[in-house]
Amino acid sequence: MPITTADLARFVELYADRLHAAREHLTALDSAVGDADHGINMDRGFSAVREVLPGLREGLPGALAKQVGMKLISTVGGASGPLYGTFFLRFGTSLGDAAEMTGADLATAVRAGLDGVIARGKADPDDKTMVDAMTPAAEALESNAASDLVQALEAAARAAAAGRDRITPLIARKGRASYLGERSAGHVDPGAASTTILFESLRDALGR
Amino acid sequence: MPITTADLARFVELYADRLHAAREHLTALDSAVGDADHGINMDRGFSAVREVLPGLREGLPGALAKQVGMKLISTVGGASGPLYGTFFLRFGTSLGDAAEMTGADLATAVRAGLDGVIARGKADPDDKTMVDAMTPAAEALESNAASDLVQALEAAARAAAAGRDRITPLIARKGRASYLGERSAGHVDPGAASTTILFESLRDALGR
Amino acid sequence: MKKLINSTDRVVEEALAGMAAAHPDLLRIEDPNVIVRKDAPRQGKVGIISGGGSGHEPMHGGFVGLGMLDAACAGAVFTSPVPDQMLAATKAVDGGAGVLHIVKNYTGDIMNFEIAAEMADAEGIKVKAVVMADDVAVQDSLYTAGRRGVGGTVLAEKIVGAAAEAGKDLDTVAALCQKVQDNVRSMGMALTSCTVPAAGKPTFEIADDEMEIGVGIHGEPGRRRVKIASADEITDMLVGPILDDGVIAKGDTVLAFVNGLGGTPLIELYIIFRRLAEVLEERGITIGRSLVGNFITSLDMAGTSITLLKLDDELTGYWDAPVHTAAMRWGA
Amino acid sequence: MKKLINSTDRVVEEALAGMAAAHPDLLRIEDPNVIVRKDAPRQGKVGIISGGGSGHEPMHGGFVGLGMLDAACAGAVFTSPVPDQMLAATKAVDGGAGVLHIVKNYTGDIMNFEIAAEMADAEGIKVKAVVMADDVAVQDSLYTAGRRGVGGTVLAEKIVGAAAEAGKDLDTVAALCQKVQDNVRSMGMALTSCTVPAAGKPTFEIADDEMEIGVGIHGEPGRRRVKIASADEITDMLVGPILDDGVIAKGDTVLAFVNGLGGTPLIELYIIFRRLAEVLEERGITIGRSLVGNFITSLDMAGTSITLLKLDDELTGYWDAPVHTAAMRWGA
Ligand SMILES: Nc1ncnc2c1ncn2[C@@H]1O[C@H](COP(=O)(O)OP(=O)(O)O)[C@@H](O)[C@H]1O
Ligand SMILES: Nc1ncnc2c1ncn2[C@@H]1O[C@H](COP(=O)(O)OP(=O)(O)O)[C@@H](O)[C@H]1O
Ligand SMILES: [Mg+2]
Ligand SMILES: [Mg+2]
Ligand SMILES: [Mg+2]
Ligand SMILES: [Mg+2]
Repeated sequence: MPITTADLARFVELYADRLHAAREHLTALDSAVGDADHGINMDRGFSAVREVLPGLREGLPGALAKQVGMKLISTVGGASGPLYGTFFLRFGTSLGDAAEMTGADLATAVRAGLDGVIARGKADPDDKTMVDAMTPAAEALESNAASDLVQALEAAARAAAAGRDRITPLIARKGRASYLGERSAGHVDPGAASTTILFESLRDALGR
Repeated sequence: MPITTADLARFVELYADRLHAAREHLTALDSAVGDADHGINMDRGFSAVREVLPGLREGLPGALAKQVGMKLISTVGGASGPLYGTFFLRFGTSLGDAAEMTGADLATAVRAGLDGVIARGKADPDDKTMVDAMTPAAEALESNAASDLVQALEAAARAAAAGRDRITPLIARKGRASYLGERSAGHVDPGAASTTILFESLRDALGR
Repeated sequence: MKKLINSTDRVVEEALAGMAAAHPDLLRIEDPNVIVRKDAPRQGKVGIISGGGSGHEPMHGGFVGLGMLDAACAGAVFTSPVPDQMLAATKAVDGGAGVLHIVKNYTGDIMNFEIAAEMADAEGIKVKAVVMADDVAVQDSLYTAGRRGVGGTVLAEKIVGAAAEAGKDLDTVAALCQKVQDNVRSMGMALTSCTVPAAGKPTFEIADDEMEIGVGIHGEPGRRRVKIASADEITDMLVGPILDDGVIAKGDTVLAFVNGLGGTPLIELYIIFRRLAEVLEERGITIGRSLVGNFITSLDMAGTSITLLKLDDELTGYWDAPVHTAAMRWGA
Repeated sequence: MKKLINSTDRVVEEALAGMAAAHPDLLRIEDPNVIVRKDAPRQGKVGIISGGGSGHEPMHGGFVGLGMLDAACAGAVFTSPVPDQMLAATKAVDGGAGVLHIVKNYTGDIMNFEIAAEMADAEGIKVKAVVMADDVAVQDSLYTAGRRGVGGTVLAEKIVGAAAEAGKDLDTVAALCQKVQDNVRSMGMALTSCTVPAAGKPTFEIADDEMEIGVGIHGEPGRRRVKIASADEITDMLVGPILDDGVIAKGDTVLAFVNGLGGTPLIELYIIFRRLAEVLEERGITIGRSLVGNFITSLDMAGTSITLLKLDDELTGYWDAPVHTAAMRWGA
């Protein structure tokens, strides 16, 4: 079953809900290694996204994703604004003018989004950022693209969470957490946590 | 037995010791109704007095009291500095050039000191200040002047304490506590407390 | 107690040494703890001095310099300076035209300045004193020590300093200081207590959901303890009594001064100013000049005070005149 | 959380409205949360803009005015502004001579300013960016996001603003900004945490007898958590790494800047300055200029930072040039 604009809108809405619910949790994670605003930032951005969402339901999925990205860039700020903004922007661009998308299109779009995040933030693998949750999720989607969408989305969500947990013992080398040096080891990366929620929302919104 | 310069010095020293010991207590009383410094102020002043005391033991009692008063004026500051300073200054002036003093001289000197405090601070009875502890003490010394010094000093110390306690329920009308209005009722006046310690020290130093 | 200090005994001395090191172009420190304008005494100029307990920085030492104070006396924390200090300051700045003492209305300050004035008089120096008492939180009645001198003092020192710099004589500057006092009203509030270094613990206990309205700058308890409110409500609680006092009315132009008590950041003071401007507009009062920042503080207390001064051309002119001190500077 | 605010959502907007009400002679507020110099754009003058998360007041909005910034972008508290703001600021101040972006080195600030510069470029405005990264608490290595921009930014904005005011072109002011960066080093410490309004509780827990050395201005944890020490020891812990960094050496003349983080009163900053002057004297370094006060804060955090800028005649001249902003003013 192809993925429609409505599906994408449902995903964005669910992600917005979950970010709102996780606001304190993400902020607490950022208190430990950063400046205590990641949950606030994401919630602010996705609250703004939620307001423009109704007007986007009628259009193309690519246009919706691009608008989400632009809204994030112009409302979030901080590190996560340009990064998630770029993710959605490139994700949308990758979809072009298609009216619907397949699981393979989704995998391609996520990869394009990830490439955008890397180009913007210049994080290497194991720098302990959202990239370390996004990369395994993108790979899981790609390697499951041929099979069932539900299964692919489940694999992506699990891979993101595994990525988040895998880097927890590492020392951060990008973003604010890097200022902590060795003291960053053992703390969950806030961006990896919000990326995990992204792929979990994608699974739960589309993977019925 | 007449009161000598040595006796007076012993009193001042004992008062200084007891103020030092009561530093926190007096400051806590001042926290409740003022600016949390009465114990600090008195201790600062009498620490300075203690340093000049050795040089005063050889002189006349009046000179000793006057030097104590001047030292207090130039080291205490706040309300209590000029008030206690004036007390000791006038006390000393009242003794003139006498080499020794009787119980009656002591009563006269305390009265002179009290008059100085009232002239300087313009407190009326029941304004809830040190004057309300000093006045009954002065009266007790006067009315017992003819009798035994030990008894007179005991009466003065008791009268000061009774004065301090009598005004505790009152609303302050002078000094910082007056800003509190009705909220000052029920709090011990810090200056009345330090005046009580003064007369207790006088009793314990001279009333053997 | 968490403070950047070395020893509770040396707080004032070391802060003054720091001032001397930071502002050698403006001031010098003389014994006992007197901050003197670098070029004092200036012949023929009325000397302006003030002073009070320490813990209110930048007041008063930060106001020593061109167009403001000639000297400031720094007492122990929250304790009026001693007469020796005011006498030393008076002598240090007397240029033959007499010296004005700007005294905040606290029992201790009044008495110590009085004794100093008697001493200066004995030495043949002409001294006048004006008492600042602008805090409307205190009822101006026979049953109190009278209103406290607070934020209005900062404005008085600036304005009077400009007049003295312009060569006005002692009677004129004293009258001008009284004019400021007659036209200025203030009120403050605290979210937290301050901690006097030597005391080592907060002056008062206050719950997480409470605030003290009408607090004094020494942590003296205020008019009432109430549940914490929004910035707008707090502003209203402060402006209300100031305007009710009757000095400032519809049609007037004011200098609006929002002051921080030491532990409150500037971002919050501007939130207060926003509402203040709104209220004044509603009441038909024009903001002619404004001042926002930490000028008369209470150690590390979190809180704010509002001061309004009714302006006329004379006061505005002196306010705008050049000033060059550590804490207030313009036109120079 | 005890703060003078109305709602955690409106902190920045209301503070800006307060600034506009307090300083109508200096600045105006434009959407989205951009503080613009009253008379911008000025034809032929290079525009100087900066910006960053709010919560560091007076930085940057308090530095908008003659001889300093032409505009400042106020992000959410501790969050880099969004590119729309930098673009709006850039357009508002462009007088045809190009615009300099002074960017503090934080991942978010860098990326958002980069996007804005791309957008401005697309609109045909010449933009250059200089990144301030003066915090020696962070090791300058490949394994971090690089040194943070802190107190040196304040000095850069003043100096670069003076050069732009004097008519220097974009390349010249950008090079001057880089020169400040190359010659300035800072380090800070905290006694307490700050509380982000929207978070509602302190960013970090810290015991009554502990302090954080090398803290960031967003409450980022520092180099190490140690037992609380005396003001002199703390000063030494900050100056040591600054001087060890090798930029400032015996024989140099510096601008010595002791900054408060928002919750620390001025009296304590002067105690720090006293020791700083002593250490510099011991090391054969001369204090040519000084600055003491709250200029780059971290909400209500108690603590201090020290910044030293190596001066030469050019930097000193621009430092001394007239400036008229809400928070820094002289000669005008
Ligand atoms: N250079 C980077 N590349 C990719 N992700 C990054 C980079 N820097 C930071 N991040 C991510 O951003 C998250 C922090 O976001 P947020 O707290 O919203 O921004 P800020 O650090 O500006 O306050 C980090 O947990 C990390 O996952
Ligand atoms: N006008 C006055 N006359 C007499 N005693 C006074 C007067 N005002 C204050 N006092 C006394 O001074 C005491 C406070 O002294 P202290 O705390 O040292 O000074 P300050 O109030 O300046 O901080 C009060 O408790 C009161 O007894
Ligand atoms: Mg963050
Ligand atoms: Mg007291
Ligand atoms: Mg006192
Ligand atoms: Mg942030």
